[in-house]
Amino acid sequence: MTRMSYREAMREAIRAAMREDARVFLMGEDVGRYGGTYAVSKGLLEEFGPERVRDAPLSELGFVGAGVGAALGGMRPIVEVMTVNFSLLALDQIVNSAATLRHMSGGQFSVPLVVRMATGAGRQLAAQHSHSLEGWYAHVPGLTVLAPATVADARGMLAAALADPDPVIVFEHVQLYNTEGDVAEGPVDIRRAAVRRAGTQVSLVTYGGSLPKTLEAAAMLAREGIDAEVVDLRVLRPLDLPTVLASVRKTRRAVVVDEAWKTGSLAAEIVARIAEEAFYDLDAAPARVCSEEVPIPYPKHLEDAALPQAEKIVAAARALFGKP
Amino acid sequence: MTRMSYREAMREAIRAAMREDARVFLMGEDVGRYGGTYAVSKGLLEEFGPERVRDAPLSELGFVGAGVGAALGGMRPIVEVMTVNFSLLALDQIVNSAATLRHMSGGQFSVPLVVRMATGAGRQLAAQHSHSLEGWYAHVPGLTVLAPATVADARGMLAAALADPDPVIVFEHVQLYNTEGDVAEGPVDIRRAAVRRAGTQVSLVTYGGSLPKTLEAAAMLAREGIDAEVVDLRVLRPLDLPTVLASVRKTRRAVVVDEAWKTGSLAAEIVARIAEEAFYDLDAAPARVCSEEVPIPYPKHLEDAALPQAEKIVAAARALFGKP
Amino acid sequence: MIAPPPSGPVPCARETALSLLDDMLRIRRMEEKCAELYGAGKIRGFLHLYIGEEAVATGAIHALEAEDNVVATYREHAHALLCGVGMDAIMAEMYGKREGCSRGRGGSMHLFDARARLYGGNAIVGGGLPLATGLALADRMQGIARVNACFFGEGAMAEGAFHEAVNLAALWQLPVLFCCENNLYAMGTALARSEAQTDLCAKAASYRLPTLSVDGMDVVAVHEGTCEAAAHVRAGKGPFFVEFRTYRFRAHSMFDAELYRDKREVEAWKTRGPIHTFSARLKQQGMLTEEQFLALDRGAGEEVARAVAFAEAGTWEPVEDLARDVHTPVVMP
Amino acid sequence: MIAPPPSGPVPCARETALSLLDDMLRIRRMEEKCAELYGAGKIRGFLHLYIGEEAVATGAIHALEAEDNVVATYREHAHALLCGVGMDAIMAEMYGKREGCSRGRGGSMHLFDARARLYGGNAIVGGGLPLATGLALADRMQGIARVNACFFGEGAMAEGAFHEAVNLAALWQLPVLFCCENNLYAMGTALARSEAQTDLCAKAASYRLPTLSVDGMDVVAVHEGTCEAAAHVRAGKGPFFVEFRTYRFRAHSMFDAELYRDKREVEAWKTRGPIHTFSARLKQQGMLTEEQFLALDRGAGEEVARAVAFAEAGTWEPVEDLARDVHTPVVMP
Ligand SMILES: Cc1ncc(C[n+]2csc(CCOP(=O)(O)OP(=O)(O)O)c2C)c(N)n1
Ligand SMILES: Cc1ncc(C[n+]2csc(CCOP(=O)(O)OP(=O)(O)O)c2C)c(N)n1
Ligand SMILES: [Mg+2]
Ligand SMILES: [Mg+2]
Repeated sequence: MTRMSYREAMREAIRAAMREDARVFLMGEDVGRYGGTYAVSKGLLEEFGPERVRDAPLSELGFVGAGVGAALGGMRPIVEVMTVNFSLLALDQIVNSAATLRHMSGGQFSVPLVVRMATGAGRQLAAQHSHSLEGWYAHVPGLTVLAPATVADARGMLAAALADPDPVIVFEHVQLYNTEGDVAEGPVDIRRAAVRRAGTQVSLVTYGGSLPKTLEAAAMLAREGIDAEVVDLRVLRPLDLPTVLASVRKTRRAVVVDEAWKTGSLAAEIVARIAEEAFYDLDAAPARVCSEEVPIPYPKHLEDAALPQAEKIVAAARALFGKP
Repeated sequence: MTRMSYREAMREAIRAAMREDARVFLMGEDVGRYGGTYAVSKGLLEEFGPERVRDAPLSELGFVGAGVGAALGGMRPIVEVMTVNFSLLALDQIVNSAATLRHMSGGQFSVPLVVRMATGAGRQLAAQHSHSLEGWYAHVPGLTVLAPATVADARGMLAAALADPDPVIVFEHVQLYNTEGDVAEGPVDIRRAAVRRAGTQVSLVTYGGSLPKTLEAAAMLAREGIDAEVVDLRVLRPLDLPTVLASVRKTRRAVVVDEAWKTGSLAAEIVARIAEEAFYDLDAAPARVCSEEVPIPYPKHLEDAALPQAEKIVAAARALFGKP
Repeated sequence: MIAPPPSGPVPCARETALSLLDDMLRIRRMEEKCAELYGAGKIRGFLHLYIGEEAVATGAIHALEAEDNVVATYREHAHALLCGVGMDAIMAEMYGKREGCSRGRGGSMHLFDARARLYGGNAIVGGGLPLATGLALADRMQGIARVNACFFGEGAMAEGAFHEAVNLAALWQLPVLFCCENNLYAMGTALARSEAQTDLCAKAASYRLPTLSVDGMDVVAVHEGTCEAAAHVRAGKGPFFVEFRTYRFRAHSMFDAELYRDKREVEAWKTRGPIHTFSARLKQQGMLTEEQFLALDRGAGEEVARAVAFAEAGTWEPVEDLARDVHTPVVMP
Repeated sequence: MIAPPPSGPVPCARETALSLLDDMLRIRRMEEKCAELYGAGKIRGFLHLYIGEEAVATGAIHALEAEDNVVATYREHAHALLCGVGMDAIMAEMYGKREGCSRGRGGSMHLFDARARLYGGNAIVGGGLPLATGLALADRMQGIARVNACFFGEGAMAEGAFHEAVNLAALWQLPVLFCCENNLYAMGTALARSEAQTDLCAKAASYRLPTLSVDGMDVVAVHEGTCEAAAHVRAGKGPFFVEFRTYRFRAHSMFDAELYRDKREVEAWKTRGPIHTFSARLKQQGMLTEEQFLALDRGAGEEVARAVAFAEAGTWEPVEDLARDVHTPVVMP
């Protein structure tokens, strides 16, 4: 067990992968000389050189597509798209090439590509820099989508992602980089959700950057006498529904927390699955706490109001007990 | 009342708008000399000339962005993106410019842009040409998203879309172009869903290209003695939930039909809303009929198996009555 | 406007020449049959024929080696065939049969073959360009001296994907051979209505890579030009751009009413048809007799007939296997 | 490597010269204050300073007319100020106050002003390029003779958006003035590591539009070059591309440790600083005294102080109004 930041954990994961396997390389805007926008890759250029820590021009479609090609060609690229906001420019290559090549080729070509990107709001970066589009990626067959929410997962998920013969998208919430935690050695499982706090009365289901807020909400609820279980999805595609449903069947109540805009969020999918598959086990209608339906505004008080917060989660959970 | 095809209705709508308002123009790949990929714009070049029926190079990001700029500059562009599949290349301009400009500018700039695109599968065009991504667009605040499913809506929605001061995305399912129907004069309302078939025992909620299949399913159900109501969403953003919920509260059962892949579909949102807001009015868990989680394969029997079909809708509805 | 038909002595060995001719004939006959089968409903979806452009794929792919990679477009039947995908597997793919080169999943626009090093078939215009750049990057990083040939139409050059991919390849000096099939139209959009700069080599040269423009109706010119370009790429000197000036004799796809071009223009280009001009030159030179031509043609016809029989006899993937090949099966340790 | 500082007589009227100098000072003082306010937590999010590049926006926008449109990037404080957005409204925007030029919703990267014809502020690199092309298309279709000036960094030229937008503008001969602020770095990526062709005018010329490269540290050279280019655009002769060779003296944003460049390089460029070289030339020519310079500087400082006071006194949008301006309120008939 070592204590480190989420940022360091990510860096260690990349470093370890690159030391272990010569096919692994890191490519993206400013991953090298700049040291990484969020300083994740700082120091890696010095260790591995500019071929394997490859600064790319501002060409998201081009270098993500090149990552797909390099994966086809026998390499194990880790492509960093600076943030999910810019990934819209590269979406065609992810959806129409990476995700479909294996199927379209009748199983001949796998694309062992890992794409990492920062996601989420909370840093007052306004409407074009605050998207949470994990749910879009989780919609696409052929992709595996990961959202490490803990330092241990930041350290452990990458090796598993690289071991996957098919494309994996990894979302790192910008608010998590400075969080600290313990990590153990070795890869972690990327098939299962995790119960981050056991509880009996309501299931709070979330992922990524919303996990800390949700845990905070659970602590607040405990003080009110409500015993909440917190489920961290971890893997956004394919969803680990058995873990979610087991929790909900136990607690009989569910609140799904997701930083995406409510309409069409991944939270909608979770609520739908709960409604479809655990309908008769529920004591209350499932609920969601998501972002308001507004481009994220710059000023802190408005940004805070737009995003899920512990208080809103508490209120949503409380309402399931008929409490105001 | 005039009878025409969906394709003709769309063409008449464009023609009427261009005759009425000199600011309206049509821009996109092959809208002019080729006559439109789906022949929607055939003949318009001859009537309005190449400035107003503007063939664009293969540059989806560029000409959609130019549409945003032209809208800002006082025009009323109708931009045709050949199909939703290629719209991924233009998504940045739609999400980060068209949808956000008004908010980011504190209300100073509106973007009166209409983007039309063909969507959907069913023509054996395989994995890269068969997407149904309406749900992604319906996720984005600042956009209005329309899915005309009838000839009357094809004829009537465009005028309303052009009258909207903000960006509107119009989805035309490729399987609808040859359908025939009656149209009346004048614009239609683009705020409300429509009950296309009244019924009392189960609500089948759908939109766009799935409407004919859903009506067919309702007819099949009727023969089995199940009286289904069919709700056509028509407007995918903002959703007309009151109409959906009123139907579900009446029938107490819901099946949502959507050609998108199930996980993260717009259908998930509808099911979630029903679960959240009509939980105690339901006699059975809500259900979905969506596409299978697979890139759409080329051969007909596999494509058919991947997509929603009347039989699957019937089976899903039947199951809500505890029937096999 | 249109240049005179390719003429004069063919500057290559007879064996080579006959092999080029044979391959053009195989492509032509295969595609004529495809058109027929489309009419009969055996082939569905989109079908884009290469008829008229055979000299390009033929001359270019003859200049490649077995270990080279090829990335193509939705108009790629010819490329697949010449890369070494069997005509029977191609035909079965167009039928959507399990015996197809993509197991029937892809159809006409998605021919793939790992053994033949054909990385598709791509139905997104420009979509193959970054892919080829990435394949070349993999080769460079692994010290493999190979040509990554990427075919695309002149219409694709307006796409951002072209710009980004070519810049990356030139910036990083990657072994990509950019093969632009300039058939003057992107669907119904003429080059002059899609590019401010219609001199495509001048445009490509702005990325600082060497370029060459050759007559794409002359299979020998295509072959020679591609040999030169491929040698540059193979020698590790970085990417190369070749423009093949060609013309498509048929509609863009089976849905195209061809409103955008004059029938006379098509007829004029047909005088430059790659098969008849080449065979005429060979005959004139005494390298080919009419009997030999007919024998080749018959051979091609027979191969097509066998391919159709193979496709007809092929089997349908069971519906239960719908979800296969979405992910790679992982053998757990 | 680095050119000598701009020198020699200033070839313009004293009034013009002083106005240019004054505007550069206003930008400089405003931004120095912004950096300070960022440290104090008054300004948040991303903040990209223009310090060192003042001659570009100043010389260029002085060449524009009030009716011209401007599209800029996230590094647009200077452009906003010179387009005529009040410094107080800019400062209030950076604070996120309701009195800001974007009602506080946008912040530093999203300054907008309909009256000043400033169409943003865009935080997506290259995002403004298609927008400017579209504005120009609207002008052309409405018969309006106006320049649509689009500012962007050299890094943006690698984006597909650049390629597509410039091709459209050149193809359709639209009135766009492409203003490339070549400060040699895109975040930490030097031009030579992002473009195979580092001669940006050569690159732009491949779209067949006229180009010009000027010393972006010399406000008069910028002004003259832009006047020439704008005249071309205004005359309806189509788009024009200008490269302004400049340098950013500060970090890319407030988070940048500047690992990618040598401090000596920055120091060397500072000898070419647009404000001190220009004022030195004016003094040498007898157009400016030290007292006059100090008076201008004091005036700028006072304007900044007033702007800060205005921003401080500004109000916060009530949380209840969170959802306003997502859609345009429609007055139903
Ligand atoms: C990104 C994208 N946009 C549009 C289309 C529709 N489309 C298919 S082929 C084609 C024309 C392409 O022309 P060109 O690149 O010259 O190739 P050619 O068909 O002439 O061989 C178009 C517009 C597409 N498949 N992908
Ligand atoms: C599409 C996109 N990719 C990446 C970024 C992150 N980013 C912001 S500014 C910048 C550098 C841009 O450099 P340049 O265009 O030269 O402008 P400069 O900052 O030098 O003025 C980058 C990479 C972004 N905002 N948008
Ligand atoms: Mg073409
Ligand atoms: Mg720069």
